[in-house]
Parts: sequence; structure tokens; C-alpha cells
Amino acid sequence: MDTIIAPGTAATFDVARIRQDFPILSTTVHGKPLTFLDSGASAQKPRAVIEAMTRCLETSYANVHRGAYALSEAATEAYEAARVAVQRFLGAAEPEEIVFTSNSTVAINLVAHSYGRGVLKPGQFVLTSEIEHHANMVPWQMLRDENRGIGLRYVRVNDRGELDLDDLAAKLADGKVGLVAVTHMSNVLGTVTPAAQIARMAHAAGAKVLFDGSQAAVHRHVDVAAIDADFYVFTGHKLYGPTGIGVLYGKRALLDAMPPFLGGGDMIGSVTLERTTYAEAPARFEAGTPPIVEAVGLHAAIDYVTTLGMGAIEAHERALVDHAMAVLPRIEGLTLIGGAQDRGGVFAFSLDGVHPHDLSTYLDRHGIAVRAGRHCAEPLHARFGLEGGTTRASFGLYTTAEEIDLLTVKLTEARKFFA
Amino acid sequence: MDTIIAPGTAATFDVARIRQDFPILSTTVHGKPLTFLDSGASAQKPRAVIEAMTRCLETSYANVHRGAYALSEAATEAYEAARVAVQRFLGAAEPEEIVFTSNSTVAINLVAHSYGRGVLKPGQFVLTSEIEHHANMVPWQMLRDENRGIGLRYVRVNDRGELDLDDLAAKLADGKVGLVAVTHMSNVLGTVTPAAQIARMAHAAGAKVLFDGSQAAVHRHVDVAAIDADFYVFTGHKLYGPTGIGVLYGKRALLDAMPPFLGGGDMIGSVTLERTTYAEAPARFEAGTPPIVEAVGLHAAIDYVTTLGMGAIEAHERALVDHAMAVLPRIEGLTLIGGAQDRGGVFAFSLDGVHPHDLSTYLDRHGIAVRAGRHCAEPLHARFGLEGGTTRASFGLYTTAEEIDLLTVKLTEARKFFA
Amino acid sequence: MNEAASPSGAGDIADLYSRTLRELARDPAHQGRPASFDATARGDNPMCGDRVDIYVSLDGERIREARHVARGCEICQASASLLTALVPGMTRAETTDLGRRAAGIAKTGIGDDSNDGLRRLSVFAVVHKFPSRVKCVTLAWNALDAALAGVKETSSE
Amino acid sequence: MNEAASPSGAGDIADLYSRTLRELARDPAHQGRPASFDATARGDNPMCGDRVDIYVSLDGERIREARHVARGCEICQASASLLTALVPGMTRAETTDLGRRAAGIAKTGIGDDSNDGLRRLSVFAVVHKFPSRVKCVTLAWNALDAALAGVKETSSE
Ligand SMILES: Cc1ncc(COP(=O)(O)O)c(C=O)c1O
Ligand SMILES: Cc1ncc(COP(=O)(O)O)c(C=O)c1O
Repeated sequence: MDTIIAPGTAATFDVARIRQDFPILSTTVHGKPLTFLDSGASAQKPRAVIEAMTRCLETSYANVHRGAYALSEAATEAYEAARVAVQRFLGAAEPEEIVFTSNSTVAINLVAHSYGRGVLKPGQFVLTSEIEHHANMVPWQMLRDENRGIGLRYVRVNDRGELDLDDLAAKLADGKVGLVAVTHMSNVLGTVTPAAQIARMAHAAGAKVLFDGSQAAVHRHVDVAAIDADFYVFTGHKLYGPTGIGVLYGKRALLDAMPPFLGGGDMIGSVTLERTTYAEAPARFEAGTPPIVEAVGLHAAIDYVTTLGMGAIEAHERALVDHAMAVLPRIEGLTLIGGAQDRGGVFAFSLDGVHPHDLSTYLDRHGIAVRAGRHCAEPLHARFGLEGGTTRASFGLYTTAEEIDLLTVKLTEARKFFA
Repeated sequence: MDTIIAPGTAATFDVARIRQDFPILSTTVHGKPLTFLDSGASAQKPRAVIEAMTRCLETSYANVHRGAYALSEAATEAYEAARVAVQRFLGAAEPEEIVFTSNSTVAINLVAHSYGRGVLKPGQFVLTSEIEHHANMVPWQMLRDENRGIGLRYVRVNDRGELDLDDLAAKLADGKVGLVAVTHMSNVLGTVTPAAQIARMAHAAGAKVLFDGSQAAVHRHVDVAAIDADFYVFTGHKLYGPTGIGVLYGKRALLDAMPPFLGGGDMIGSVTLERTTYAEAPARFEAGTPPIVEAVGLHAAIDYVTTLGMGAIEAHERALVDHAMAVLPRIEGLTLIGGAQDRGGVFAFSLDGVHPHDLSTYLDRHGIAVRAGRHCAEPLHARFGLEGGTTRASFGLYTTAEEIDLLTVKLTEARKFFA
Repeated sequence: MNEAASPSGAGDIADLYSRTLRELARDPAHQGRPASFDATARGDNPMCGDRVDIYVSLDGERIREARHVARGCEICQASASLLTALVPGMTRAETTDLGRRAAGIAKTGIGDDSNDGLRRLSVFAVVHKFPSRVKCVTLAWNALDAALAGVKETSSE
Repeated sequence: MNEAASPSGAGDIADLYSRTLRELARDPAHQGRPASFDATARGDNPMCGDRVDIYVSLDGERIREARHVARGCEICQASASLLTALVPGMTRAETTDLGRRAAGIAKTGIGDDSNDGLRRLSVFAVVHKFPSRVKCVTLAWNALDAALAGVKETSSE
């Protein structure tokens, strides 16, 4: 699928043309052209995704897995084809290793319930980190707080915003960690974590590893086999796909050993009043009517990014990151949070004397959408002494250097305005 | 909203015109016009729903609750407006009583976890029934099987396919039932249950009551205040809305007393590494990025059915039910399952000498979509000695008497074909 | 997709329910639970309720006799019937291979007449036009495989 | 909706951050934790991290003095500042009512000059053009209400 544009050849990445694929990018906000720098919260959708969903609803919609009639067969085929598309996208061995959920949050909660409550043993620990999005922290806290004897440890983050691997090693050393659950890319700092190395360390200590790929899967080519992830999660709406769908990848043997999470239709083997047996994975974890049309949309999104080439997207974004790293720190009073070596297009910063909320309102009136707050990462903000929040600009495949320049200009103006 | 067509005036219900609102209804299957009689599994979507979602994606999409910029404000407003639309649709007192989930199944699991594990006490029972969809049975079995001391009882169903209210009374009598969880309309028998009476009986015995309205909310005007439901659930895709969204209504005081279910972003009060506090309902129960575009689609679906008038839809469907009751039993070898007094447009039947699966394939080749199997209600099929399944025809607001007549003709032909 | 589906309409129906298939479905030859057997397993399709019990008697590594009790549609019954007719004399490796070929024929529509057994299985080639029915063909084969592997239950889902 | 939004663009920004509002936000008059007080509560906005602590000293049923420590945006600071200026002398019923009116002004954009306090609160009328900022106005009022009700924490979400 990478054939149209070879990975890394950013020169052929025609961002002006690509922007035309996204209807919303030609709208205006407060009379200004939209400068959308909040893709980290949720990305905009290309026409291909919107049209795939519309076409499904207009010509081949029915419930899946249940009907011996043409429409239902077509819907089932489309739904299962989306699973295969995700399998290939992640480099998973089999489509059965792909479970559709409603977002990353539910995917992580699924593991916290089924693996955390069903497989981990009292006396074991989950090891997460200070850098995490609440989605990869609160479910583990809830597990800890149920008094099942499952503890929780956090890997420290260093001042550059990188996971402290010595601390990771130290916290794995006693062999009591059953599961390491860390992000593959921070939604605040942009830090990309060394997933393969973390997996090796976890496995050497007898632990399984889950990566929260909500951000990473959007910006990098992910290969779950290469990094040897046991679980990997991402969410459709950040990958230029629909809301209402997320993905859990799990190694077949792990999924097979996990009890179900939610009960209902489509996840059963047989049901009597007394006793119910459960279907095999992935059906066992997909109770109820799944996000059918959303799967079709996600499939279209995956086709879209793989046709552009994840390598080309990464190269384009790397150029943007280099540009941002060159211009943003020159703005007077601006402090970037974190400075990891390996980072994606997410920049959280503070601007002296301007509250993030006021700044974001100011930028909005100039058409620039950025996020203010703590970005569902309160402990990380506390770690950097930024309880009051930061402003965050995050890039998508449609982001341009000109947009970053506009941001730079308006940040400088804002500082004057609020002086 | 009921002003265009007064409730009950089926004469003004122009089904031919209404069918034109549904793009898929003018497609063909195997060269035959589509006769879609599987709305009970999932309904088709009117153009208004498809267009509302497309418009949102093309002009005003962003993540909700998080941004101080125009697009995010618009998306948040649209999402919260959908909540208000659902509140009005169900007659709930406040929008805060409406929790968005991904479908009915997740809504029921939410109650099983948060109310079942968080509020019910050891020694108490959940009382469900033999008539239920697996979605309202398996979650309670899972709760029972966790050995928390919470038991499970089933209300019997009589030969007509109605809940046996004497049995209900008997099983409530010892005051040990904490929650009654029953369907408001069977997805197999079409039986509409006497919700207000069940709620009165439950409350008199000190129990709360949850209604699975997945089918009922589509066919009847539901008023949770009038029936005094404590919890009420339905699913978007059956109500002519999108997949990926469902609804849990819960009385404010009950939701307020329930611990959260899933952990993540948007459901927290504050997070530190040691301790997390949770937001109030409904946010407490909506972890992660919600089904934003799906909420917009559901809102459009609710506007669509309320503009037609739930009363008018009910009257139209009642006429179809009467017609079906007149013609179906005349078919030689056909046995209808159940014969409740109060029923909606769902008919499960067996046809002598023809296996449901073969029958459904036969009908499909004539453009008729019906469902074969046990319709996620195995215990109910066992109760009626139909372990091998049934064939089910179910109606939507776009169903016509002519379609039922065509079904009748083809059923007779099928019997000859398979003789 | 509905538009892409065969335009021949109801014609296919007669192709699917061919005389051969319907005779197989009704063939009493290998039906019924035997008084004694060496291995058995049940195949269940939870979605539609189809169920096939397979019973086998062995002669060393080879199947002496196979019987079935099938509650299911005509395709399911025909598949169980043909299976029990074909497998006597075979080893597990051979039946596994044959089952895989039967599934292949049903999925792809490409028949095979390299030997008599495969030729007879080609009655299921038409099933590929009815994707939701492929599992009606495979249910009995999965059950046989489970029986020979010593597993008690299986499913075609 | 983006298209429906005000076309005046950046002009609004100056309206929102009026001189009055910005002076209020910087006004040191009622800032800081007092040495002693009768009631206090904290308002937290978990989404953006804004936090307001309100401290009140009472004279019977009436507020003698109110002070605030606000970590938040200018609107949040201005609201806390104006609140502490306005509420001395009031009962809880009166402050609840005034808080409701402040929220109403911020939500609807309709100012009120039936008395001096309301006239001063009308500086927040422009906030209705910035829907996500309404809660910046209400946070301090919610905290005051919680303090007088004896609750320790509240939130504007
Ligand atoms: C009565 C009933 N309850 C629950 C459900 C489950 O709905 P969903 O699959 O959307 O969760 C259905 C539909 O399948 C139903 O008919
Ligand atoms: C790193 C990370 N993890 C998890 C999530 C949660 O994703 P969702 O809200 O789609 O469940 C997000 C996005 O909000 C994220 O950035």
C-alpha cells in the first residue's frame, strides 16, 4: 500500500493537495481560515472516510454476524475486512488478534478487567508511568483500589520528558510486575517511548506489556511484532477515522486465556439460565452490536494513511517538528515542556503572563485551534509544576509549516495583548 | 414536535413518501426490490440522519468538552443538545440523567457493574426473566458467578409469551430482590411488558427496576416518568440512528450513588498518582472520547421519529401487526411463537419441514431480508422447545402491508420448494 | 454488496438446493448415535442453533465408521452425511486435509475432481455464493476434527 | 457553529478582555488567604486546571468579608475578585441569587442594571460569545455557595 509514495520521500508529500481531501480545512472560523492545531485531541476526517460511511448507510447497511441475507452478509464482510485492515496496519499475525472497542479508553479498561482481574494474581503489580494519559492510569488505579492485592507502580519521567529507563529497570527488578502499561507516545510532551526496548525489559522480568498507541499509531508506522507488544491500543478518531471505535490488539494466546469483560449478544458460545459459555476471541470481547459503520470508516482511514504512506507522513511531520523546534523557543516568554530526543508533533508550552485558557481564546479568534488545560494528564502537569495547565499545539498529516509560522506570530501578539 | 402529524392518525402516515427518506429502500437485492423485514436486528437510516453526521464531519467536528475554540464549542454544544433531545424523548427530568454508551449491551453492563457491584449487597438478588435478550441476561449471570453473594432469579414466561406476573410477585415476595431487570418489549415474541405495573410491584417490594427498551423505544412512545423506571436503556441503531451509540437513563439519585464503571479521561474530578476523584453523573460514566458524531446522528433520528410522531408510528405499526396476525397464521405449516395481547411488530415463527436458515436464504433470493436463528435469546427458544431456532420478520416505520403480503406468498412457495 | 450480488436472482436457489445435496441431507445411511464408539464431539453454531454430533469408531489410527446426529439446515445435514460417508479408512491427518479442502471448495466455489471424494464434495461449491452458509458446511468437519483431537465441543463461528 | 460564529473576528477579543475585566483580574483588594475565617471551599475545574479558594468571615447570617485565592485565567480571576467585592453584607440566599444572575448574564449576554452589583457583573455579558468560558465566571460563585453550605469542594464542570 506504500507504493504511491515511498516512505520518507517527503518531497512528494503534496500537503496542499492533501488538504483538499479534508472538507473542514476549507471552512473559516470567526472569519479566518481554520488553522487546526488540535489533532492530538481528535483529527479531522478526509472525504474518503466520510463517503465510505455514507455509502455503507445508503447501500449496504444491516446488522452483522446474524443474518443469512445479502445485506447482512455484505455488512459482515465489510466489518471483518476492517479487522483485517487493522491487522495489517499493526503487523499483527492474525485478524483474530484484533478486538474492536469504542475507543482507546475502553480498550485499556477491557485489559484492566479481563487481564487485570482475570489473569494477574494477588501480590503482582501493574507498572505504568507518570507520563500517561488518564486513560492509561485511572483504570489501573481502580484495579489497585479494589483490594484484590494487585499493586500499582509508576515509572518516573525525567526532566526532558522521557521515561527513566533505570527507574523502569529498578521497578521491574523484583519480578513482581505482571503487566507494564505505558504510552508509546505522550499526548503532552510528544515523547516517543522506546517500545521495543521496554518490551524486552518487561519480558526479561516476566511481565507482559501494553502500549497505549493512541498518539503513536497516528504519527509512526507501528509494527506490533517488531516491538513484541503483548497488547496495543489505539482509537479511531485520532487516526482520521470516526468516533465510536477503538482497537485492542492482543496476542492470540493472551486473548484466549482472558475471561470476557462485557456480557451480551455475539460473545457467547451457548446460554442457558444456569450456565453460559463464551465464544472465542475476538467475538468474546465484542458484546452487543459493534460499531459497524465506524469500522467501515476506520478501514477507509487506514487505507487513506497507508496510501499516503506512514513513512511519508512521519517524514512530513518530522520536518514540521524540526521547524517548530526552531521557531517556538525563540518566542519571548515561551517555555516548551519536555525536550525528548525522539518526539512527534505535539508541543505543550506555557507563555509568561498569559493563562492557557485566555491564550486559546485569543488564538481561536484568529482561526487557530489549540488546546488549553492539562490534556487528561494531571500527574504529568504536577510533575512539571504546571498544575494550572499548558497550551498545546498538535499536528496532523495536513499541518503546514505556514500554520506553525502563523501560530508563532499570534503567540507573540498574544503576549503583547495580555501584557 | 408531534405537531406535523397528530399521534394516532395513521391515515396521514404516508408510508410511500416516508420510504423515500431511506436511501437503502430503493436498492435491489439479487435483482429484486429490497423488502427489509429485519429492523428488529437493526433499522435502516433516513437521509436526515446520514446528512446530519456528514455535516458534522465536514463543518463542525472536533473533540468535545476540552477546547476553548469555536469548533470544539460547536461539537460540545451538539453533543449536549443530543443529550437534551434524548431526555425529552424519554420524558426524563434532567439531561444529567442521560448517559451515552456505545449500545444497549454496554448500558446494561454499566448498571451490572456500577449498581450491581457497587450498590447491591450480598444476599440480594437480581430478578430478570426467561424472555430476555442475552444482553439483559448474561451480565447478570456474570454478576452472580462472581461469588459476591448476589443471586439471580428469573421470572417465568407463560405459553402466550407474556411475563407471568404471579411468578414475578412470588419472586419479589421475600423482599430480597434489589433490582428487577426485564425487557419492555421482546425481540422475539413482540410482547410488550406492562412496565408501569412491573415498576409498581418492584418498588412495593423494595426493588429498583431496569427496563431494556431496545425494542420498545422504537415502537412506542416511552415516558420513563410515567412508568416510573429507575433505569431505562435503548440503542441508537435500532431507532433509525447510528451504530456506536446507546443510552442509559438513570434517576439522578441512583446515578449519583453509583461508583464509576470505566476509568479514563473526562470522568474524573482530579487525578494524582495516589488518589483520583470522579466527576458527577453523567460525566462520571462517560470515560474517554464519546461517540460525538453518533450523538449528532441519534439526535437527528429522534427529531425524525418525533416529527413523524411516535403515536403515528405506533398506529401504523399496529395496523401492520393486525394485518400480519390475520395473514401469517393462515399459511399452512406455519406456527407463530407467542401470542401476547400487547405486542409490537416482531414475529418469530417456524415453518414445517423448512429449516429457518434455508428459509432465510430462500427469501433473500427474493429480496426479502428476515433473520434466522435464536435471535440472542437461547433460553427463550429452549423454553418453547425451539432449540434449532426460528425465522423472524420484524417491522419498521417504513414497512408496508404489501411487504407482509409478499412475505406470505414467498413463505407458501418456500414450503413447496423444500417439500 | 447488494448491487454486486448475482443478478440471476432466485435461480441460484435451485442451484444451491440441488437434487444431490437434498438427497444427501435426507440420507439415513450414517445417521444416529451408535451403541459404542471411540470418540465423539459436538459442533455448535451459537448464532443459528445448528448442532452436529459426530461419533467415530477407530481401527488403530484409521476410522472404521463415522455417524452423525445433526440438527440443522439442509446444507449442514448434507455436509454431515457426506462426511460420514467419506471418512472411513482415513487417518486424522487425512480427514483434516479433506475438511480443509471441503471448506476451500465452499469458500471459493472452485470444485476439485482429482479424486472421487473431492468430486462429491464439489456439490458444496455453489455455497460460495451464499457466504453466511459456508459455516453450515464446515460445522461437521470441525466436530470430526475435535473428536479425533479428543476435544468435546467446537463451533463454526 | 463555525459559520454562525461572529464575523467580527479578533474584535471580540478586545471586548472580552475589556479594561474593566482586566483591572478586576489584577485587583489585589480581596486576594489572599486570611488569617482567620468562618467558612471556605475550593472550586476546581478538572478540565483546565482552574482553581479558586474562597474564604468567608461571617457576622451572624451575613458575610462580613470574603477573600479569594484564584489560580486561573483572567475571567476566572476577575469573577473571583468581583465576587469578593460584592458579597459583604449579604446572606446565603442573597449570594445564591446573585450567583445565579451572574451565570445568567454570562450565558445569555443580557446585562442587568437594576442595581449597582448587577451593573458591575454585566462586564461578563460578553462571555456568552465564548461558550466554553462561561464556567470561568461561575467557578468562584459555586465555591462561595459550597463554602456557605459547608461543602469543601466543588467544580464548574
Ligand atoms: C431486546 C433487546 N435487548 C438488547 C439488545 C442489544 O442491543 P445492542 O446490540 O445494540 O447492544 C437488542 C438487540 O440486539 C434487543 O433486541
Ligand atoms: C495518549 C492517549 N491515550 C489515550 C487517549 C484516550 O483516547 P480516547 O478518548 O479515544 O479513548 C488519548 C486521547 O485522548 C491519548 O492521547
